[in-house]
Amino acid sequence: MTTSSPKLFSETIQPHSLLDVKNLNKNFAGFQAIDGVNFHLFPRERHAIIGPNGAGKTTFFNLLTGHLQPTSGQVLYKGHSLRQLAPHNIVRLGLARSFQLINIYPRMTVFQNIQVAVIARNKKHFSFFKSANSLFQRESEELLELVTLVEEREVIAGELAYGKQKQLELAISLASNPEVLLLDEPTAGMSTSETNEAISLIKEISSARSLTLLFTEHDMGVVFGIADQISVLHHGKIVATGSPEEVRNNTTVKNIYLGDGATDGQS
Amino acid sequence: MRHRLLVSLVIAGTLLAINNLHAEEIKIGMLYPITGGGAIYGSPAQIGHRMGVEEINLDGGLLGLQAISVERDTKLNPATAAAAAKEMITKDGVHVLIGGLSSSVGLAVSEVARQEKVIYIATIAKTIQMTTNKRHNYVFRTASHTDFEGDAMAQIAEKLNAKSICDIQLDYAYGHDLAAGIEKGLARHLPDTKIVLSLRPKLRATDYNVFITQIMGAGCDVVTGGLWGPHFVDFAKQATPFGLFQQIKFIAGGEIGSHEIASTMGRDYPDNVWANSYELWYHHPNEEHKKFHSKLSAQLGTHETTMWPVLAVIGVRMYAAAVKQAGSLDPDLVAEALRGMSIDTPVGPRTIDPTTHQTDTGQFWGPMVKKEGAPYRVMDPITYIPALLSE
Amino acid sequence: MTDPIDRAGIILCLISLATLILIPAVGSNYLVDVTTEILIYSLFALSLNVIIGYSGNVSFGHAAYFAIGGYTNAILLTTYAWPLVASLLASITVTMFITGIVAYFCTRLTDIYFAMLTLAFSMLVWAIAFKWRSVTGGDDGFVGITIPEILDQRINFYYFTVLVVVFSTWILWLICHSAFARSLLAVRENPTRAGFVGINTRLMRWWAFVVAGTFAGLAGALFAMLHRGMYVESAFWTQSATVLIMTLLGGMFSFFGPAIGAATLFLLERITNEYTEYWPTVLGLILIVILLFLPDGLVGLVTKIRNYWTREH
Amino acid sequence: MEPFLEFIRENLGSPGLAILISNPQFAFIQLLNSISMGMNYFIIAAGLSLIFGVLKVINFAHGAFYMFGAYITYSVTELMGLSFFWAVLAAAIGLMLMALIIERCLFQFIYDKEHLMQLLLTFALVLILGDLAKIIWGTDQYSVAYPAGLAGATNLGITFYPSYRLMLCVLGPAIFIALWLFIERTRWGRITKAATQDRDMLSALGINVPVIYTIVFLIGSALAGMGGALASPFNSPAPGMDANIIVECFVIVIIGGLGSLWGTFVGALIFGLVFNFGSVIVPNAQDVFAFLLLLIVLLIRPWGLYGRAESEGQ
Repeated sequence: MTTSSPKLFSETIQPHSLLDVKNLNKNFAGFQAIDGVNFHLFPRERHAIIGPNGAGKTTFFNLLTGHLQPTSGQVLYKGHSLRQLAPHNIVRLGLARSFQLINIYPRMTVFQNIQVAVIARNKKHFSFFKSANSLFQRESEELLELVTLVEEREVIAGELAYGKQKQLELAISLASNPEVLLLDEPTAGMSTSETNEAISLIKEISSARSLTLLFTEHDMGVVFGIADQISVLHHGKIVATGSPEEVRNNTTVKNIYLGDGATDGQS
Repeated sequence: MRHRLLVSLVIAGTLLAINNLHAEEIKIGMLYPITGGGAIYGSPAQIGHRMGVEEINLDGGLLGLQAISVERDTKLNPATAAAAAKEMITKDGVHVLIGGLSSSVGLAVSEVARQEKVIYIATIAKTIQMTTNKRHNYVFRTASHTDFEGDAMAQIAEKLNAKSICDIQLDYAYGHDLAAGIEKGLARHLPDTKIVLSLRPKLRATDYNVFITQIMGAGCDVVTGGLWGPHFVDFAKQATPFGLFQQIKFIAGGEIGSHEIASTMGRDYPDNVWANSYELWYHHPNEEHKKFHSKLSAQLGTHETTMWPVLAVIGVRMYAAAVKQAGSLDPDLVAEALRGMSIDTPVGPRTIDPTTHQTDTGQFWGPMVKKEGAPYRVMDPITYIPALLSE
Repeated sequence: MTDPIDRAGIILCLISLATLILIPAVGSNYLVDVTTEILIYSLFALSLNVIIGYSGNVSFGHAAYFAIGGYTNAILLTTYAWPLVASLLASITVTMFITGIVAYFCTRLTDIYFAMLTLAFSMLVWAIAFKWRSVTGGDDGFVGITIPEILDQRINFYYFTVLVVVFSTWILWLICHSAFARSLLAVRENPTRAGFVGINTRLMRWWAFVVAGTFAGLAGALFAMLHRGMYVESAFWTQSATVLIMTLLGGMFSFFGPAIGAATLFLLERITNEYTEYWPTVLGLILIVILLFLPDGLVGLVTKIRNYWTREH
Repeated sequence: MEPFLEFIRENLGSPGLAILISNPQFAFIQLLNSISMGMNYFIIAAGLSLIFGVLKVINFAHGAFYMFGAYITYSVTELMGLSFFWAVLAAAIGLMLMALIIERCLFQFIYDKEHLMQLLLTFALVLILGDLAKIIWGTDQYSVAYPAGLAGATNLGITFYPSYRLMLCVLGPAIFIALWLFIERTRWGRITKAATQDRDMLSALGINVPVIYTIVFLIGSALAGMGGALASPFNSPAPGMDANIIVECFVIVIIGGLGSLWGTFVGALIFGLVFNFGSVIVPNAQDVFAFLLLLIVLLIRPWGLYGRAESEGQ
């Protein structure tokens, strides 16, 4: 499945990497949230970013997708800088994301939620006279099938159960047909059974669609269930990168989660 | 959804159409602002309008028919007034439109009158356009107009021996027209006197300090102004501490001599103001005025009465007299009768010019002075300046 | 926001259309005048709803575009004696162009700041109409618009208005049920998410603004012709507030809601004015009732009642 | 193009600018005019700004409150014969009572609604209060006398200037400092300030947020009433005076930055300066100043001079 396996603490840019982060910094009014991060994402990886609460995972994520602008440093996708690029242009390049908090269109139906994303990918959102109702029906329904929401097709999205809303959001992200999918805490707030379903769903989809996956997660079960690469973020720095096995045995990581770092995580 | 509304509309419309078939009354349409800022004038005018209609009925009606008043609020908005005028014509079937306060409302109603071929008598709007380039067969005016007013102001400036004049006018139609009227008047009466400063505060301005200080620095000995109603009150209250009225004489158009301004301001009314009014409750130019005043004062419940009702009454009377003479309600015949129509009013005789459709409405002018026993200033001596553009 | 094109809907539309065509047969000039004016206000309110209902931004200055359309038409027809079709097309184009410029700045902002900037722009339009006396007639108004002789007839003008408004409504209906509108709704519901599925949210809002302004301009052009005059008050912010209330009263979450609101408010005002001078209070109370109890307007109320009814029986 | 050029020519060019440059005394008087006008507006707009800051409601009815303040002053001084000082107090207290009723009966139900809803609810209030004033005071205009001792002018050495307006130049900053001290130095003030930033946090801390809303609304309304009372000697109470002032107050609050007291103070001063010096230089463009100012500020700084952006990244 996975292709190359980079070395620990790699500083060199691999020619075939999809996403390269170079010396990234983000400062919030004196607080250094991201501190000189270098990071590379390779095609068809399933890469997890872990770290205690407040380590900067969500900030890092928002910087990758242009939702926040970095204080300094670069985010390159296939060699293109993402700096100052609006979200819709980033998506056009093949990078899609989900959000930690549910981010759907609550007053539209499940079908419409997905359809909008399909419309946008096909650049039909400036078609003023093309009736929306029958547009991209088959494609949207395929996505519904993929995330098992066929029965909820006409339900108002805001009325769905929590887990199903997360599934819906995944479908919305997939609808842009991305090469790289970024998921921010994909199972946050889910029950155990929902989480298990989500893990198998994500795995299934990413292999079926040959997706490159980057996700943050605090649930280690999920991380080790999905990821084939793991990076550990601590105090805004990446302290370790490697296969699940390597990370599990890394002493720094052990210290962070078991030693001093544990108290840090509470703050 | 939509069709239900329309169906009910159709039913309502049918009923109204049937209603209008037998006209047993003469419907006198009234258009004054009775809400918002214009209500200061519109509400008293409404009382006068009703008095006028009542007079007709006490007189035994017109052509054997009783008169009723159909009233609408213009909200000082020309589009609202035009729609209301149209509605009164097509729904209520009014035979005449009377009223109109601002220039734009007057012109808008006049336009409806032209389209619908219904008589419109403008009782308050002074814009010169109505009886010049926008005149048509059915529009008549009993109000004064800005050329008359400006000419009267120039005559007073002549009497005061003005050397240089500052002109302050509100920055809208009436102000611009009056400024032009004053200029024309000065050319006739004081060809050597120049307007050294022209100021244009905005309509409904609240702060005049910037203009007051400019007037005081300009070195003029007379100010001409068309700041009506609250504008003058605010201007005067703000100018008094600067001592403006001690240095400079103020010729105030816009009916600043009327009772309501004088009584509102009471002891704050400034010195050296020469002002005008259509009517003064304490000045009886004829016997009829005494009767009119006692009737109005009974109506209002106060001995002192405002000027606006008489304007409305004159409009209604003018129409009644024309109908009587024409012996018909046909607007063309009534319009024919109105051309050159002459009536007596509580403020003297009034005649409509057959070609311009403008009534020879002059105004009372005079200095506003303190008088023994009066709680506020009165005009004394009172001079009636007739509506004549002397050559 | 869905208006399924079911059979009942089609029948309703046909009945409305038939009623509109038959109205002059009643023989009441008043009815014809009122319906003409209601149609114009309906188009005005429908246009506003493209911004409010579909893009989720509240414009407090929509009257400006109404006035621009009205004045352009008035000036071209009267001062320059253009033929009607050319003048109408030019009015639409001019409004579209100016709206496009204003929208460029306004769409940078959202929420209350957006509302205030639209208000500021509209008052600037008002001020220009007010001050530019030689062209617009200033606050005397642009009175005495010449319109083609054939439209001088009340009935003919009525049918002309029906034609223009029904056609415009049809176009608006298409736009509001298009892929564009669906994406626009996504922007209203969740601009962040919409951005991350590849929608340029600001450009979408810009288009919504331009569409809304353009049709408001057309409504204004008709208004000027109906009254044979155009007045600065039509650009004042209170006019924007009135059309906003119309939209809200009918219901901003349905396509035809604003038109129903326009008709209702217009008739209510006419009727109330005959009985009392306290129309402002009546309007205020209506507003309070909508805001506190009928957030989806009259259309929402009808839906609620229908749901209640079907549940009971 | 020709008519447009003519339009520009008609409206530009006046002797005012020359006088302004050549006559420092004249310029100084215009400065005083600007400050006293700005301070009058500040007292009214401060209430509007305070209410927005905490309640996030743009109160259209603020102008109506101002009008009621002026009318009450008339009733208290001219009809009841009490002194001007008591009238100002009565206006402030009267408006507090009115605000209490409005807040309890209406406002409290719409705090969680969208801004549009709140804006329109206050617009409904404008309509109703306008009619209410008409029922109580009729459609006449009234004149309120200057308070004893402030009717004349004061010698400032360089020039004489109306004493009442000078008093406003002092009172405005005094009210600003009082409000500032209240917000920065008292417990209630700090809670109020916190409420402008995070309401949920406050209720989580066990603070009774609705009570704060009520209090802020009362203080804001009292300021409007006081503003109306203080303006009444030179702005005669009359129907429609609410509409004359409210849009200008909006402009001031927005250019200063919504919810920022300092911004409102600066905004009021800028407005006074632009209005007065603008009127000297372009004597017939008074209608345009307020909106032009608003437009320019919003185009350069979309959230006003001292306002904060709604959120990053939007």
